Amino acid sequence: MKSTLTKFSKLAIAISIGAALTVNAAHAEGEQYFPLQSYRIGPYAAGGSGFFGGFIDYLQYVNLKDGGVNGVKLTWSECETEYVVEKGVECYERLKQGLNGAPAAATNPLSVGIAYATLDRSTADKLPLITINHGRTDSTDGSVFPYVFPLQLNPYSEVSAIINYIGTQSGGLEKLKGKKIVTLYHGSPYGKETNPILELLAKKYGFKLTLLEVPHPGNEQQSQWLNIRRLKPDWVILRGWGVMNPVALKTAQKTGFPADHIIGNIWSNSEDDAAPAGNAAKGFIAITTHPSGTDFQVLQDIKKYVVDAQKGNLEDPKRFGTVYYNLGVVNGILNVEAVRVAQNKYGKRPLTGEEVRWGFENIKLDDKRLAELGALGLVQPLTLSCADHEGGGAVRFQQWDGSQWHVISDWVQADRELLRPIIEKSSHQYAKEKGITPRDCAKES
Amino acid sequence: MTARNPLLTLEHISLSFKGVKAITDMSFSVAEGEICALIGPNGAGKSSLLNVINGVYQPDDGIITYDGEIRTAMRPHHAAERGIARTFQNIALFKGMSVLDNVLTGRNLKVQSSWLEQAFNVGRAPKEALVQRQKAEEIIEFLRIQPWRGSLVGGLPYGLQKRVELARALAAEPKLLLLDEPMAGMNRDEKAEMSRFIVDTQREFGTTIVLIEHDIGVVMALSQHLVVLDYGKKIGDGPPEAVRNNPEVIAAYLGTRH
Amino acid sequence: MLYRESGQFSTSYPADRRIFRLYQERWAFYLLLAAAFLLIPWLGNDYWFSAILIPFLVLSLAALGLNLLTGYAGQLSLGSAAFMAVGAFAAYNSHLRIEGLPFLLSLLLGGVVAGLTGVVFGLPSLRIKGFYILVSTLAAQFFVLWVFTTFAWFSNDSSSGVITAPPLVILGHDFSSPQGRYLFTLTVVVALGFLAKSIVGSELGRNWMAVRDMDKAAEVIGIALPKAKLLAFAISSFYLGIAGSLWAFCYLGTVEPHGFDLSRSFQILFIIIIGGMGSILGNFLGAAFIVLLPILLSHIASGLLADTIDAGQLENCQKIIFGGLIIFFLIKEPDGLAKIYQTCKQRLQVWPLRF
Amino acid sequence: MSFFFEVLLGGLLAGVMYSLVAIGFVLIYKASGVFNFAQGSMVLFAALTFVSLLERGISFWLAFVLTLLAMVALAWTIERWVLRKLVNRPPITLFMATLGLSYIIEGLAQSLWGAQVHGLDLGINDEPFEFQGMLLSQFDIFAACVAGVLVLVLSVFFNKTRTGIALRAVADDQLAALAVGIKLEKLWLIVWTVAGFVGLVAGLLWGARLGVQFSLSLVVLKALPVLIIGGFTSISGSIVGGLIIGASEKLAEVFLGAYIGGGIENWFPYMLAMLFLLVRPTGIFGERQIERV
Repeated sequence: MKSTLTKFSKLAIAISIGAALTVNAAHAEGEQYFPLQSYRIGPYAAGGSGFFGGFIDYLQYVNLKDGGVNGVKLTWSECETEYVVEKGVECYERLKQGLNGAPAAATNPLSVGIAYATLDRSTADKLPLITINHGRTDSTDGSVFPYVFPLQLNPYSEVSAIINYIGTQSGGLEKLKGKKIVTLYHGSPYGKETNPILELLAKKYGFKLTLLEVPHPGNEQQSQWLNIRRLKPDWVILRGWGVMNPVALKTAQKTGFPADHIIGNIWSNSEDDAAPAGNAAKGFIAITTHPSGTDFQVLQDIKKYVVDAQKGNLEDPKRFGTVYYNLGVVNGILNVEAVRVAQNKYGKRPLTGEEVRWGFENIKLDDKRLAELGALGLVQPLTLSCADHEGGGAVRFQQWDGSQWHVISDWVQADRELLRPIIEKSSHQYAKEKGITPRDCAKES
Repeated sequence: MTARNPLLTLEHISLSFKGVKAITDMSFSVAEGEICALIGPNGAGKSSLLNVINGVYQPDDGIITYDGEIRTAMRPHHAAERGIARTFQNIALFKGMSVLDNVLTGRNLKVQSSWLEQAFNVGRAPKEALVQRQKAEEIIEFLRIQPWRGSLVGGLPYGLQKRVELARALAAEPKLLLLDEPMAGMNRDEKAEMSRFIVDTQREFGTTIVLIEHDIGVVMALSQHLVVLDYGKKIGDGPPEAVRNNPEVIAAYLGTRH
Repeated sequence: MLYRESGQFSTSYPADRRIFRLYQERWAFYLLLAAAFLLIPWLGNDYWFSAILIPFLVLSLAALGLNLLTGYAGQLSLGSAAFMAVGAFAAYNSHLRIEGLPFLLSLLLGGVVAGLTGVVFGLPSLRIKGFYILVSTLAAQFFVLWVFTTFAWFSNDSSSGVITAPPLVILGHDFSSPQGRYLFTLTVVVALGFLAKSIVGSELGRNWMAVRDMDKAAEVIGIALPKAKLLAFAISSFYLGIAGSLWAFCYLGTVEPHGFDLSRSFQILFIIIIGGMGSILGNFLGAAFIVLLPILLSHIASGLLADTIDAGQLENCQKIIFGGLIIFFLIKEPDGLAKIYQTCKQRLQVWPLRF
Repeated sequence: MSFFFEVLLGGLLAGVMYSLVAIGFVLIYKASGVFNFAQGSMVLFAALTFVSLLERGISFWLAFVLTLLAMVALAWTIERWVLRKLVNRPPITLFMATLGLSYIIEGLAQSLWGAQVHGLDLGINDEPFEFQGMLLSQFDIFAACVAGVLVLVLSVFFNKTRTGIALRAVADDQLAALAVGIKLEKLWLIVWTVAGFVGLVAGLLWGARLGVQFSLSLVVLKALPVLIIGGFTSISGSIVGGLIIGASEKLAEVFLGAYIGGGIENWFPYMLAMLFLLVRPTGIFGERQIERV
């Protein structure tokens, strides 16, 4: 017993010393801070390490090439969330104050769960919450969710764009009538979120929709795919996540369903989703808002300034230019652009979260600006506003050739007019539940 | 000797495990207020018999009559409710609890107030807690285990544990007390002390006692009634002096084999 | 001698059985409570309330619930998180669907529904023992989550399946600031903590421990095993249900079914292993440990070992450390931190003597 | 009707995989009375080590042998630092120790080899072919054969070799086995190694099917109901249990799921196991213990 006690007191001493030393003495005044709730281990590590690798490399690149944004250096620190909600909340609370005087610009948790849990907090703390390509659909309505930005693509737009693509492939939307489409979704709120929209579209276009659920984590799908084999659908939409994706592809092969009639959604579209399925993934189609590849100017520059200078964040350099990495770069571009826009209004200094939010709401990326950023074709044209926190709503389609993705379509737009009333209905219900008075966007400058 | 009413009567009890006979066609009765000893070599079925009496084992055959109630089998819980308490050969105390708590669990059937009353300490609970504690303390005093009242039983020496187990059984204020080798492994002094507790119990509370014991000296001194078992069969039954002279018993147990 | 027992005699049975028999302990506890209620709300900041204190309190309560079942009544469970989920969703729905129901009552109702669910999944314990009961609790774990994800009714048909906290208004006071949420959680946890202490000291608590230590003997002395076991499941699940509601409404403000997955059940089990099974205090020590250790580790890593160790490796290390600690505790101190605390206390009582 | 058989067959083959994990459990439970929750992590560890070695250009068989050595080292460490220290503790404590163990092994595996998803190609095609109107996969048949061979090898091992007989002696009565001079430590080491080997085989088969990654360790959750149905001490029980679980969960998912909502595979096996328990509290092949008091 005695030895146990002494061991414990030693541990306690070690811990307290450690805690005392954590006060970091680096100077960060005059810098803009990005709190990174990253995840590099756990079941979804592949996504996290790619995304945050790209994000950090882009910030690094801005620092190295331009010395920051208008002279304001960018700084960041990471906090591992492991994709676990409480850890994400802890990280949020820990990092939101900024770093050594550098104010936080925005949070980018890349996790639906963490985004939901920090949504109220972000609004209360006036710190933009960026949920690029994911998040709460009705937060597109910026009048109710002033600090939440589901940039580029919310889940509703995603399925709408997929249906539009299937329509084009079938020779026009009216040809959808009588077609059979199966949606295989992850058994979670994320997976189910678009089901009502799919049902709506099915009614509108007259295709036959079957919804099949795969229980979390999705490493067994034999029965679902046998069902699909029986139904003989024209297309399968895959709303997967993590391990569910490669398993779906493998099981599809096993049950004889052609991969080139499976369309993966935004979280089924990375190399890590397709590659582990090996041969079975050949021909698999997925949407993307951010094509993979290294041909884009900005990626070449990152390579030159960051990666070749041994300052890259990726542990495995082969992952440069992959889907998640490029999403991180895109996310970096949009965050930095928001800071830049806001600086034009508020001055060339580190900005508060509230000011950066204004920047986000006034992002205007046309082809010209995208070309300047070296991101033409990588980022879709995007115009954000007080009322519209999504902006784009377009996707490109890519196909897996067994070792990498090839873009096979131009930007395919979602039917945003159709979706907007549904989104507003939901956001207004939320506003009522929470007692929020929506902003009047007409009065915002 | 057995002019008093029988409290417990076993008729034609048989018990087997996976085809192996443990008890065969056993019949005897125990009179109210007597101390009855079961003796016999190891494996004779003594413990199994106690287990049948208080319902831990269900007999394959036979009838148990206890206190006017005729049953083919008991359930342990029912037996306890009807006033049968017991101790075990390999002490079956609650090792993670204090002596006092062990004794108090023995009183669980006497508690009237509901668990909610007790949790919020309202209604009948506060007064009753005092009464129960008082009773438990009486037993503790009776068996002279006051100094260990607050200790965890798991850490007590063997002899004391045996006594605590007896205390827990007595706390239930039983009509019939079954003691499975209460003196096993004890030295002479401890045995004397335990014998006194047993005799006192019978005198003070009028409890009927059925006990299993190997020490023939103790058995002869304590009991008014002996039942001798061998290979699951009864080979002797009667007052100690009579049994001692039974040739079959001598052959099977007392004389030739030990 | 800092901590003297001499001269303190209990003159009545209730005094002998009070929670803190010695006046030093009593005063220390009162001071702690006073600090928790008065000082900390004044000193703490958002980070401490939202990221440390509230989860610490909620996890303590959840561990307390599991400890009643596992530590006291001896029934192993891997379904704790499911009962938390039932509590959270039941409280949410009763608040939503019963017009004008005060928040506190919804909370209570959530707990009661969780308790009833616990009874249902506890029923097999009447027939099966040991590891086999794990199956029933795991069935609860998977089944409950499936129900909440599959039937949108439970989340008020919200497209995302995520429920958001109703406004935290109790008796007209708004408790939604971090401070307010902390105070509310603290009050609930302290009240339920006292209740638990009272239960384990009552006949029911003794019956549970009897069932845990030797169920056959318990049956023989007349303890009604079914009642004791089912009550253990019910009360344990009630506590877990309340903890689930607090987790959803006071800590995260939102919750989806998968927030209560198997890993949460494990986390709670680890708290009671490390803190000490069959101890009320142990839950708090264990929860503090499990909330603080990862945070300390990551602080140490970012401060001391800046850049020499990446976040992922750190998390792996943490996993290894947790696993190692569990085994260490099981080998060296099966009664957990609570026992270590007791030992320290006893040493203080005889200090400066060394035995 | 052929659809029904297809689902049934698919389920049976999935069940074979569950059995493989369950067998590892049974071995350890028989020898040391430990309910080894870490079996899933051992599967992950083995598969991850193997595939990482393979990716570093090491040949298949060398990687196999090296992984096996790693499993021996793991078994040795567990025996030396965990089991030996926990002798004579209640089974519940041992179970919780294996929970801790599973954390350690998972952390270790990921910190050694990283957390990415690895593809694993055993060179057996998973493409289907039609057989009498039903869909069969070469790979599944291969997996079933491997499982069959494994069971055969294990039963020879346990019935014919000295170690095997010693193991059965220990399973019957630990004390008596000690008394006749069986070295428990050595036996545990062997059994955990064999369980590691079974884990490796299971890991390779599962890994080739699903990709080698973290969620492999979750198969332990499928093995649990298998054990309940088959009994904790019977290898043939785990096979039968695996087949029952596999077949019934797939049939339930397809035919019951259509009515009450899909995604029931996670909990259905547990409900089924519970029903079994109520009817036969010790599983189909488990033995009933007589309680001595």
